[in-house]
Amino acid sequence: MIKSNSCDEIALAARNVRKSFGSTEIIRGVNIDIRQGERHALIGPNGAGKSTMFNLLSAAFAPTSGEILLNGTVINGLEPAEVNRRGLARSFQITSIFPRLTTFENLRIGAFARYGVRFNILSTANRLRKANEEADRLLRLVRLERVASELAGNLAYSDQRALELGLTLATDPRVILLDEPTAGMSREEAEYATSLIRTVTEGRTLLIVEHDLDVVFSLADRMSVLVHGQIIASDTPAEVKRNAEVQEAYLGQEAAAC
Amino acid sequence: MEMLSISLLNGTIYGLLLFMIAAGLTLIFGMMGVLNFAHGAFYMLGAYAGYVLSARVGFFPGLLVAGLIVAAIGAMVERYMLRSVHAHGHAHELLLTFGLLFVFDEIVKFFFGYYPVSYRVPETLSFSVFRIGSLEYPAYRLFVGLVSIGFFGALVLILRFTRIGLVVRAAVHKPMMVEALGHNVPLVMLLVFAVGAGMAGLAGAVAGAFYPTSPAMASEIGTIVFVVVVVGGLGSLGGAFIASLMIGILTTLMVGVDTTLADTLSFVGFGSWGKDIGGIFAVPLSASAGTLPFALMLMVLLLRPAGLMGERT
Amino acid sequence: MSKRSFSTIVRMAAVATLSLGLGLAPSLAQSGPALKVAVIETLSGSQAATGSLHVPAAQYAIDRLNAAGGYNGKPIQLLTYDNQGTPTGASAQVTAAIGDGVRVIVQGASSAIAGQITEDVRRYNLRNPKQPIIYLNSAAEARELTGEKCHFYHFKFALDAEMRLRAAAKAIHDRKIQASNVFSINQDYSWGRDMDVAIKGHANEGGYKVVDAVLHDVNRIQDFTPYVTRIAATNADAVITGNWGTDLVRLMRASADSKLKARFITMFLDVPGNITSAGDAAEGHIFLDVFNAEANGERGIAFQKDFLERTKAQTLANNQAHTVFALLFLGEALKLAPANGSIDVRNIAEAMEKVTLDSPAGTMTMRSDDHQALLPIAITKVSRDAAIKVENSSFGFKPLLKIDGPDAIVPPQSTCKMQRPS
Amino acid sequence: MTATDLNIEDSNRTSARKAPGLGLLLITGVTVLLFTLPLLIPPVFLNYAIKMMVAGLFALAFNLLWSHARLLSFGHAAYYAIGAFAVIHALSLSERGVLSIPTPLIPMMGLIAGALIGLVVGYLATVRGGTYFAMITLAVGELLLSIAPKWEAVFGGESGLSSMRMPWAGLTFGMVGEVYIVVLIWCLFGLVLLRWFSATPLGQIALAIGDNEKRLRFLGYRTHAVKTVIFSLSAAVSGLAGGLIAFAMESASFELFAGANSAMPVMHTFLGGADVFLGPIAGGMGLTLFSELASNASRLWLLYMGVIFVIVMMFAPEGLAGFISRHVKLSLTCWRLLIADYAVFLSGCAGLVLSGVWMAEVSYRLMGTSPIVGLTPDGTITLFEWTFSATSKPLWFAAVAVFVLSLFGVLAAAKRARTTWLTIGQKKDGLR
Repeated sequence: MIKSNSCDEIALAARNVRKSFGSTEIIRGVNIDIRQGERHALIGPNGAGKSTMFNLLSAAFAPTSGEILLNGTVINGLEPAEVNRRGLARSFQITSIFPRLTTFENLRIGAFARYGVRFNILSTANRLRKANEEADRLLRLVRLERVASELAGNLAYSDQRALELGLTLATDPRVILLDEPTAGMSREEAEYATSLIRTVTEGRTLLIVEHDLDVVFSLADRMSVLVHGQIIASDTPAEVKRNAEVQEAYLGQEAAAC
Repeated sequence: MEMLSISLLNGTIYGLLLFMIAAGLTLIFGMMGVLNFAHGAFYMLGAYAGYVLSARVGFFPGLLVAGLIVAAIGAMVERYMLRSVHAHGHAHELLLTFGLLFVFDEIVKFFFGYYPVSYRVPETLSFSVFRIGSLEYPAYRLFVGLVSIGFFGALVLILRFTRIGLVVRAAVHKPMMVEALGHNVPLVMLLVFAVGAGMAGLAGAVAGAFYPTSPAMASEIGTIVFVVVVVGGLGSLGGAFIASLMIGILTTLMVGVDTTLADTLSFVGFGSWGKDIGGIFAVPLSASAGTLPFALMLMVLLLRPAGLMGERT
Repeated sequence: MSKRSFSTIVRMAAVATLSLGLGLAPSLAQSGPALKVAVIETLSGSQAATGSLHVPAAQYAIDRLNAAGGYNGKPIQLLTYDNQGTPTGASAQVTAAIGDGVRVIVQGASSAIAGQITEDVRRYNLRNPKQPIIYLNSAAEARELTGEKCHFYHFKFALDAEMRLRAAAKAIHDRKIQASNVFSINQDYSWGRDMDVAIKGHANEGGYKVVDAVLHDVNRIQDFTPYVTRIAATNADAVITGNWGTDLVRLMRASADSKLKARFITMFLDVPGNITSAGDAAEGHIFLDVFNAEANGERGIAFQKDFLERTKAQTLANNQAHTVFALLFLGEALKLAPANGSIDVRNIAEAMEKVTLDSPAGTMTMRSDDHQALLPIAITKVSRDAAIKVENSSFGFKPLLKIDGPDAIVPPQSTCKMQRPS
Repeated sequence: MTATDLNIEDSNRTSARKAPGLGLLLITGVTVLLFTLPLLIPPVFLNYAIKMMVAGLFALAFNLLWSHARLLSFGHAAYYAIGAFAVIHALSLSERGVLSIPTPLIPMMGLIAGALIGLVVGYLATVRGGTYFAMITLAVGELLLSIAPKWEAVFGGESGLSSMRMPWAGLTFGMVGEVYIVVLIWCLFGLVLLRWFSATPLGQIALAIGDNEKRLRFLGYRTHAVKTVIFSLSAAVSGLAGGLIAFAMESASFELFAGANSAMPVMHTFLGGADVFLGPIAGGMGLTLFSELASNASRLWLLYMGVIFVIVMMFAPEGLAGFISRHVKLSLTCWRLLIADYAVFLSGCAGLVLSGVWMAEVSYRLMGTSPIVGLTPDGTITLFEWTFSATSKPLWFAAVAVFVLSLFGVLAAAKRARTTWLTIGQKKDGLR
């Protein structure tokens, strides 16, 4: 892959990105830089366009105008599969796993992709040693060994979220996008998930969209605030907390809502 | 020129008949997400009901009652059969209707035998409206067209301007949401299914007097109506209307065209090659009037799967 | 109880049910070798309408043969098999029939199935030359059956497109039918194309001109009005069509609704339900096939009456008559090849070539070159004056002209290379 | 730890559904029985067995798409027919001496033709999913059905193409038994191929497509390509099935393209059970045998088949094989509590079938709508060698009584069994 030197430290970036659905413009000129190796959080009030932005960055949607850059290369309009092969993986807000496969098999699907055995019909899945070992490693990583042979559809919700995370990691991506990984979890579960995320994303670039500000502040190195389809601040959590505009537009409103 | 205009009229009226059957199918799909394979059977049941009733209560009341009877059958199918398999997914609903097509086919043969029955256009409508060349135009064809247009109008008015129409339109898009708002979605579904079946039944009663009423009706009309619904856009009433007319007119006009694919190839110098291969290349367009709809459907599915008027999903 | 005997019981029960249901009680309890005849027709599904007609017809003929003494001192047995409308189904039933000891197979409702059966019989006979099987093709008209697919044990009692058109051309030439500008409309597959070729080929002979010709998809056209418009545009005074089933009825209804002036010359108008659903539309149109009661005087009318009484059917369609004649023809061959305790099918097949059947439709013989029967043809008109009315309507088929077998037949096809058993 | 140890561990971690522990003995026994069948049963039944096996294989091939990728095809007749024609052409080439392939290998042509056409159609059809996919396959099927009769050079005329199996290696292939063995071997090959496929990475990926295609795309899979390959495999095995039928019948005609052949594997699969590996085979074999026996015994057999299908869809949506295996599994633990209910249920079903069939058959004769079956002049009927009056009041009363009682029995037994399940504390629901 050709990388331009100037963008070396930027893993994922949006350049003046706009996105409209029909006549409504949801994303109105967003610029965002996610640096290599940082944990970056994207926050914003309901309806600010977080999900749309997330889908744009993960190449699920093509922007109406502007560019999305992964390691300096434009990925607009590429197939999701292609973007994944270039080292970006995402999770889904609504748990998105393979319910008819076991936990182990779920993770192994990711491992197959990693070892390029997609069209292999000459040997059985159980004989592909590398993929099986990799799946084992992932299983331990997301701490799901105890439910390895359960069908994923029968897992408890928090286990399914952990599996979702495991799947996201399975292709060994350098850039990971997590969409509200702790949504619907109890406090304990969320704390557990946060620590899990911290461990597994060690040494990788992470962008996380999260509602739970406790999770965000404990996890993120830097954060961006999206309001009405525009980024109003992008800085360290401490700085963002101090930002008056953010206070007004987001935190204040959030507090009022509670 | 005369021939062209009469062809257009013929095509339009055939298209209108197709619409009457297709309207119910597309509404049911839009509402429930189910492709109803038994829809052609409702059309056939309507024709047989019309045949039995017209002899007893008179032709026009017979049509109406036939439609109502088929609507009642449709309601029972929805209430007691489809609803119970709903939980198992669309595939099972579709397969159930597929099985029902079999059952209805055989039931009709059970009661009426294998052969066409003598179901006729009433005296009051068997006159000619006008002449073109040596041909006279039967009034009944116009009647078929008028009934269909009447129904289209009524449907549009109901869907646009009544409360129930509003609920139906909303339920097509977001059934959960409508249910959450306190509307009785199952009841609406029942109604839509019954109305859809009833329309097919009425169409059958009207058309059965014109085309022969026989046990083969269901499967013959069934596939072509699928084509209409797909080309128009699954779930779109307006799309079905346009697609019906389009297919009606296209197939009618094609009958007069004797060009073959090989002829077309000869423009680029492959004419004799085309003739040598034979098969599809040597078939004149006029012989493909029955094939064309499927080619059209395939093209639409590949190029614009949402159909002419359907929304992209 | 073995599976085998279970199947036999099921089948026997079915046969017994069928025959008793028709009020004909054959004695089935047999111990010696009785000749077994199988009807393998489409008895279920969308094509059951035509296939089912053959069963009572075969039963009627077999009863007549048994009343005259049966064969080998035993009544001939009739077994019925449902080919489910597919060649695959027919093939399985041929094996089943052979397994049940059947030596003669009768079928005719579909050329596709006839193609399968005749080939199955041919191959079986090649592989089992000592115990051959006879196939009586009662009504399947495809020309390749007596062309490249012809073989010694296949006997065709059906007409074909060439024979039908030869008869029609003669009637037109003799001014029995008024037709100078002919429109040809046929189904777009081998049968319809044979018809199309024959219509064009006999134009000189009949002294008519083919003004336009069209082929259309089989059983897919709902509305024939566009075709009627096209016919009207050519000012044709006659339409010759090989259409059958709904394709025929719809075409005729559409032209009647538009008051098309042209006269239809049809091949399959007498199938039950056609006159009923065509209604007044049928009046004045032409129909031609082997048997017409009125054309054969007292004898023909008596035959039809007897048939209707015994089978309790409403009409005697020609495909049924073909089946009856094929089996009566077999009966004559059986007389020429008497069995002495054992049944020699090859003898019977050879005797078939020598038979002269004095049938209710006229004299019939078998051409030895390709085993096409020489069949008379009656050309009739749907009319209120007919002696016998059909299907409770006010119409019947009034004969215009009758052509004897030797005049109706066309030369054998050069593609037929029949190998006679040595 | 050795590689073997690892493998054992791995297979433990895959679901029970994949466990190969059905019992090697049982498989061997069935295989031996299948291969010795020609010595045990007459040719008629061998012929039925050929049709049954092919129907099972065809349903299994169809179900590859549904059970894995959740793609419902309504046009599988196309690949079946093309396989058949490929084999017929190959047979006649070898009959004319143009081509020298060992006769038993000729069905392979069906497999190849199916794979090729499947690759093309699959590429187009799998662009869409769900209903759209179903409609595309339907459209392709209908198109081929309209083209085939018009193209006599390739598909023969109305009476089709035919050929003859040539002797090879001392075998004549003229006996049903020899053909049966060839078909059996090819069917087992197809079976093993499909079973093997399920266990390969691609098989697993196919399953994942059926579960969640979108997710798979974000894992770096080009799912369209995967679906095309699965489609092609399904078409290949369907082509093999068609080829085997052509091989057995030694002919093929354009009627093979008919919609009924597309409906066949769908009905077989869902009647047998789509999510049980052997379900489609059970459905295919069972329904084929039923149609062979019933079609000669009753003129209402299609009605019965339709009713059976509707009932299964409504009350046993997992298919008969699925339904039965679930009940057997569940009741093994506590059969004492349930045996009475099961007995009532089953005898109730028998009562329903007997009285229902009796009433249907007798009324059909009373209707007089069939040209074949009717009443004798004195109004009697003979069913299975039992002659009685069609309008006999006591008989009708008895039939209605049996029907009503059986219905109550079935409903009551089902309800009781369900209560028993709940009290035992089974999570899954019982009799429905």
